[in-house]
Amino acid sequence: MTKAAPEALTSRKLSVRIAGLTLHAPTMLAAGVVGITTHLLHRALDSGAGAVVTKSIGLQPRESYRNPTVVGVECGYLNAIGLGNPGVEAFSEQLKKLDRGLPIIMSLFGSGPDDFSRMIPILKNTPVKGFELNLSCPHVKGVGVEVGQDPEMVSKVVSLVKRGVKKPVFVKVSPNVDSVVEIAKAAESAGADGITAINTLRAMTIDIETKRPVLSNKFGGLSGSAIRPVAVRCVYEISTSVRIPVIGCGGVSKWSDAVEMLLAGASAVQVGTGLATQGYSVFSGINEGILRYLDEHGFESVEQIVGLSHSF
Amino acid sequence: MTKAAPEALTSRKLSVRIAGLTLHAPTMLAAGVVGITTHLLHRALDSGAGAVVTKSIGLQPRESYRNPTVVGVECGYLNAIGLGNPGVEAFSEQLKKLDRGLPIIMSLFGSGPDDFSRMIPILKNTPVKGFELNLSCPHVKGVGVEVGQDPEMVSKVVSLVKRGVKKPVFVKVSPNVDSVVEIAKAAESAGADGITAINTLRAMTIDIETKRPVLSNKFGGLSGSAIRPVAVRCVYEISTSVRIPVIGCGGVSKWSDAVEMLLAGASAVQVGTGLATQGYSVFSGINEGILRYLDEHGFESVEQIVGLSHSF
Amino acid sequence: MSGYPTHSDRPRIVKVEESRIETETARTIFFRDEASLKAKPGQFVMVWAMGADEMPMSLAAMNDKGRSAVTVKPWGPGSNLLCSLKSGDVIGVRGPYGNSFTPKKGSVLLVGGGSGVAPLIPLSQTLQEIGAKVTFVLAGKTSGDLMLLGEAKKIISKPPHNLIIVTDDGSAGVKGLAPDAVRSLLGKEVVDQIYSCGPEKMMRMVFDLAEEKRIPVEASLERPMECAIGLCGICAVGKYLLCRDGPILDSQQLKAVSKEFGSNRLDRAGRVVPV
Amino acid sequence: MSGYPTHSDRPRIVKVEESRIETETARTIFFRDEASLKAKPGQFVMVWAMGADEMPMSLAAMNDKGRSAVTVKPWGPGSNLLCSLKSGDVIGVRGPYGNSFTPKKGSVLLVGGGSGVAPLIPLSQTLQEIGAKVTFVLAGKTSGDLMLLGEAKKIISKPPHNLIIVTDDGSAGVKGLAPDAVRSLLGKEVVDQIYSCGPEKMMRMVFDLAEEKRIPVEASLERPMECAIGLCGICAVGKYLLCRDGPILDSQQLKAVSKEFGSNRLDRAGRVVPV
Ligand SMILES: Cc1cc2nc3c(=O)[nH]c(=O)nc-3n(C[C@H](O)[C@H](O)[C@H](O)COP(=O)(O)OP(=O)(O)OC[C@H]3O[C@@H](n4cnc5c(N)ncnc54)[C@H](O)[C@@H]3O)c2cc1C
Ligand SMILES: Cc1cc2nc3c(=O)[nH]c(=O)nc-3n(C[C@H](O)[C@H](O)[C@H](O)COP(=O)(O)OP(=O)(O)OC[C@H]3O[C@@H](n4cnc5c(N)ncnc54)[C@H](O)[C@@H]3O)c2cc1C
Ligand SMILES: Cc1cc2nc3c(=O)[nH]c(=O)nc-3n(C[C@H](O)[C@H](O)[C@H](O)COP(=O)(O)O)c2cc1C
Ligand SMILES: Cc1cc2nc3c(=O)[nH]c(=O)nc-3n(C[C@H](O)[C@H](O)[C@H](O)COP(=O)(O)O)c2cc1C
Ligand code: FES
Ligand code: FES
Repeated sequence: MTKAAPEALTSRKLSVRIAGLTLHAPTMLAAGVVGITTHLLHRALDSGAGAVVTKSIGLQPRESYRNPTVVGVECGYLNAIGLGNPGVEAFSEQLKKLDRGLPIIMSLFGSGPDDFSRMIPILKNTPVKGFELNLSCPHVKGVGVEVGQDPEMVSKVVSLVKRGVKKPVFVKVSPNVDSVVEIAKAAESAGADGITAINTLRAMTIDIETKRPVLSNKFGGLSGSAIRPVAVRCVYEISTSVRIPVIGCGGVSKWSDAVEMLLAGASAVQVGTGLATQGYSVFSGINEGILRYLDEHGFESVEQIVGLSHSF
Repeated sequence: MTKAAPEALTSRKLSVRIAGLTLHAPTMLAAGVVGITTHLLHRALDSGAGAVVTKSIGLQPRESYRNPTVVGVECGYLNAIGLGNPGVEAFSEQLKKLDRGLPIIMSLFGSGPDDFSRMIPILKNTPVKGFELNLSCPHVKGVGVEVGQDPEMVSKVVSLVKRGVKKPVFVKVSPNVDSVVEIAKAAESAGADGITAINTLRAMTIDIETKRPVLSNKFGGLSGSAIRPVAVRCVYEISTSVRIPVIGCGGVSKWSDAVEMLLAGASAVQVGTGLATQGYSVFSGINEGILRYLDEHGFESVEQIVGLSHSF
Repeated sequence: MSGYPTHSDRPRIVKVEESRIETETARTIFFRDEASLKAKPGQFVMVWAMGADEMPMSLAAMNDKGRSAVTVKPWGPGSNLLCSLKSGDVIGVRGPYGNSFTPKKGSVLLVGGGSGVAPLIPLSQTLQEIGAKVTFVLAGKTSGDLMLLGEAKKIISKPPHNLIIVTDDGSAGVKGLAPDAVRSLLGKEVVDQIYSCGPEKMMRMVFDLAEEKRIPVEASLERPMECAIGLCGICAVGKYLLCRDGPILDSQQLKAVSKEFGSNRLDRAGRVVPV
Repeated sequence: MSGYPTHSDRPRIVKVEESRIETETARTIFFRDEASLKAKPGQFVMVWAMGADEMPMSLAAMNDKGRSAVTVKPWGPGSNLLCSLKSGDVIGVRGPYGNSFTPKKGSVLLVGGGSGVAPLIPLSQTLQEIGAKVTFVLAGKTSGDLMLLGEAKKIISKPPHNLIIVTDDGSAGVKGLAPDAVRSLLGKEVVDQIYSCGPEKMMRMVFDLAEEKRIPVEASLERPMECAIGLCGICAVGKYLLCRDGPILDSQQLKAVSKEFGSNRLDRAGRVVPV
């Protein structure tokens, strides 16, 4: 925090503990959304995010797909950025320039246990608070959801990373599977410290004038308001099936969306597309709204409302 | 057709052949949406639908869940009606009162091969043009998607029904699976005459004032604009992987949505939620729009635009 | 409760401000809801009795000093729960849905029975405002079953307007059934329009009488409802969806559904059952 | 093409109405697009060259008799394709995006190089309309590389306005680099505001000169872009997202990103590379 924070940012009521980490607020920046430079990560923290997740980083540098990589649809966005990233080595170097205390979580992807094993030596010295494994990208062949649909593969990757790094490991799951609960349970058994639900839904849009798929990659991931009911369902199902904390992600852009996620069982929420529609003020807006809700409903802390819908 | 039809309804350009059936227009009523009485099915046909699918019918009569069974969300609706239906016997009797020539497709659900075997004797005498197997309902335990996620089960049910009835059989698939293509291929191999894609996405919403899941069943299916990009993707993936026709369903409420589906590879489209937002005029509106599009783009028939996006 | 945007087809949570005793078991429930303020006589809302059910209820008041109301007769879990609520309890409300009565000048007859009196209350007010001569037949089994009598008396307070109370057992007003009262009225007076809401068999009888005299009728029917927005089909009456094309059908529509009207409906399994 | 609703962040398909030759390879492409008509000087659109790429392009004209335009210099597949298009071909356009120049009265200096001249054309028009005294330095490598010269001459047609042409090789106007011209101008004249767009190293030199004299600068920067709506982060310049906070940065912001400005940027892998 570099600036004087408004009330919501400093209220103890908003503070949450997840997997051993203390966040001053339950609102996080989602993976892949602006988190590609230290400046941009820092700006999200300055804007009220309780933690930030980086862009997903792989073993090797990788260019994004040709544009169009993002396109608006009726109720959200499709993206097929293609996991462009500078590679784990370069990115870790960048992170070292930042203050060690910042609540930064590094997102990682890989095509299987091998990729992850080779990243581990570098990750050991990377000054982040934890890792999020992106086993759920719906538009890049051989990584992401193709890894994350297979409970055994999930289990292997998670145990491997857990053994290698001494920090909390979150597993980001996809709704593009037979059973998100089965995947979450596999991650839990393998030692994951938390589950992030959900990544985008595999989707597509076609321009009817030219008859072309709009995204250069044809397929992309659907994010935004459209997917919130799917995300809320996943959070509910997972949080009633595992003991580790769940971070809710998908279509959160207003405080009421965030409260819905918390009630569904999320210990914190991530914001992706909301950044496009609301700008950086999305974090403080949500934080302030949650605080108001807690006060109006007589709760002392945001942790008291996590999973309250389970009792019905 | 009981009334004089406007131009769009009678234009030969709109006519499509699917699995041996000729529809005067590529716009159909989706399963479960108002299609629970012969009067309502007839009204959809009178309003311009090229064919209508009934509510999903099971072996035994079954009451709907307690309300709320339907709730609006930001970009669509959730429903958990619960497959309420009068049972195959009573419903078949009702259908017998209708003109035999009408393009009615009967939707069926069941908990496995057994249920379907027991329905077949009754179905033999039911005056419909074909069947659609609902192997994709996301909110009723033991039927629907729990059957439709397992390629072997899909294969069994499809071969069984195909052997029993001498009419076209469509398989309705769910996006709540690892690979919709795998399921579609299993259906095709087992003899299905077409694939309907997609059913709703398993989803949930919580009222933040009372902290309650809104639907009495907690979980329901997300339909409407929110899911169109997922449906378009499934239609594209399936239609580039199987040889049987695909019927596109999910978030179609405007003519441009329908054209997008056709370009993605659908031979016809189904409209569900669009009926709530546009009323019965949704069918003629879409038909007229498609016709305008064909004229403006110099096509002689709707069949010419099916799958045109595949060439990019 | 802090405002946040909701879908128009999503329940809005409102406090019960008052639960007024109508009969031993029936209650009129008052609440504040922006959208209901703008409803028209005859429209209904879906009322969520949490944990039990969500049911269509005609608005008995749209804007009674900023409050709206529904009058509920207990039948099953949902309506029972509603009737047990106290001030401060919450319900969910979505809508208003459906069409509304067409107010006509001239000599009009309102026939309400049981909780069917509810939508006729705001209608009678509108009718008076536009200068109609209003005769209101308000029926119940016994004097203890008459609903919204106080409201009716307030509105139909002096000639030429006329409030006729009818009970099966004669414990209040005229003894007999509502259709009997209507028959005798139509023998004596010129009526330009009939509005009716109540038990469907009653409405059917009123409709048949009106047909003999060629008096146009608007009748508000009841059916099970699930979606209230034209999706589920369970509210079908012939080719009409009662939630969208209704709940009010006019004489021409009633004739078109003559086989169903007063005879049968769908149950929640889509089976045809007697009304 | 028949109108149907599209998301504001979805490409709208428009016909190329004219492709005007600017240099041997560069073209100005005219098209009709409702939303671009309302853009402000300095804003950009995302132009979809189908099958190749989608790229940010400053609007060189917002409303030239109902047409908008971008001036494109070919570099890679996307811009090459755009420059090869003929009338009747189609492109996709979304936006306009980003902030715009702040027009100031007084004595203003515009410094444009290469395709960076584009956004300065509509700006110079606005500046004249509000009564500024406009000096426009229009630079290119050789006389053949000068873009939008015709437009500039039309607007900057008489004193007190002044069009100064600069080429590296002196094949037209003053010989030298744009910053040289700016240095000599600032030595002679009072300038209240500088606007600049073009090669980043050029803009950096202009900025440094302006800083010495404490003249405020607005510079329009270029970065790779993917989303143009603040999602992907690839357009980062320091803590700014050029697609939303830019493309125009003012002196204070330029100082804040002094390390990056004129030095380095991210490539499409998010690696730091020289500009
Ligand atoms: C447009 C519309 C407006 C309505 N307005 C009102 C209103 O203002 N006030 C009101 O109290 N109700 C009204 N209803 C009826 C209401 O929606 C419910 O049907 C009723 O309250 C019973 O609901 P429940 O869930 O408690 O009972 P259920 O569980 O649905 O029913 C319990 C038992 O009671 C029987 N039953 C239910 N309703 C009736 C009835 N009307 N006549 C005879 N038997 C019945 C059922 O068949 C069942 O056997 C309206 C219905 C519609 C469609
Ligand atoms: C806000 C904004 C406005 C823009 N406005 C315009 C405009 O009006 N007209 C215009 O032509 N371009 C403009 N650009 C640049 C444009 O978006 C593209 O970057 C450029 O057209 C190259 O795209 P490409 O895909 O064809 O080439 P790429 O494949 O991206 O590049 C091919 C090669 O050329 C190099 N290259 C690309 N651009 C430059 C450059 N400017 N200077 C030096 N080397 C370069 C690349 O590094 C690469 O090596 C603008 C950019 C931004 C961010
Ligand atoms: C432009 C963009 C890029 C993304 N990149 C990543 C990524 O690199 N890794 C990842 O795990 N998720 C990525 N996501 C998914 C988001 O983190 C998030 O799971 C998803 O967008 C749903 O949340 P939202 O609706 O708030 O955007 C990306 C999403 C968007 C829109
Ligand atoms: C109220 C409602 C009931 C439905 N019932 C069924 C059903 O019985 N069988 C079935 O296969 N699909 C059923 N569906 C799914 C629809 O047929 C369709 O696949 C889905 O709604 C997506 O299309 P849409 O976005 O056009 O509504 C139902 C959908 C709704 C909204
Ligand atoms: S209540 Fe569902 S269609 Fe009327
Ligand atoms: S271009 Fe994506 S954030 Fe600016």
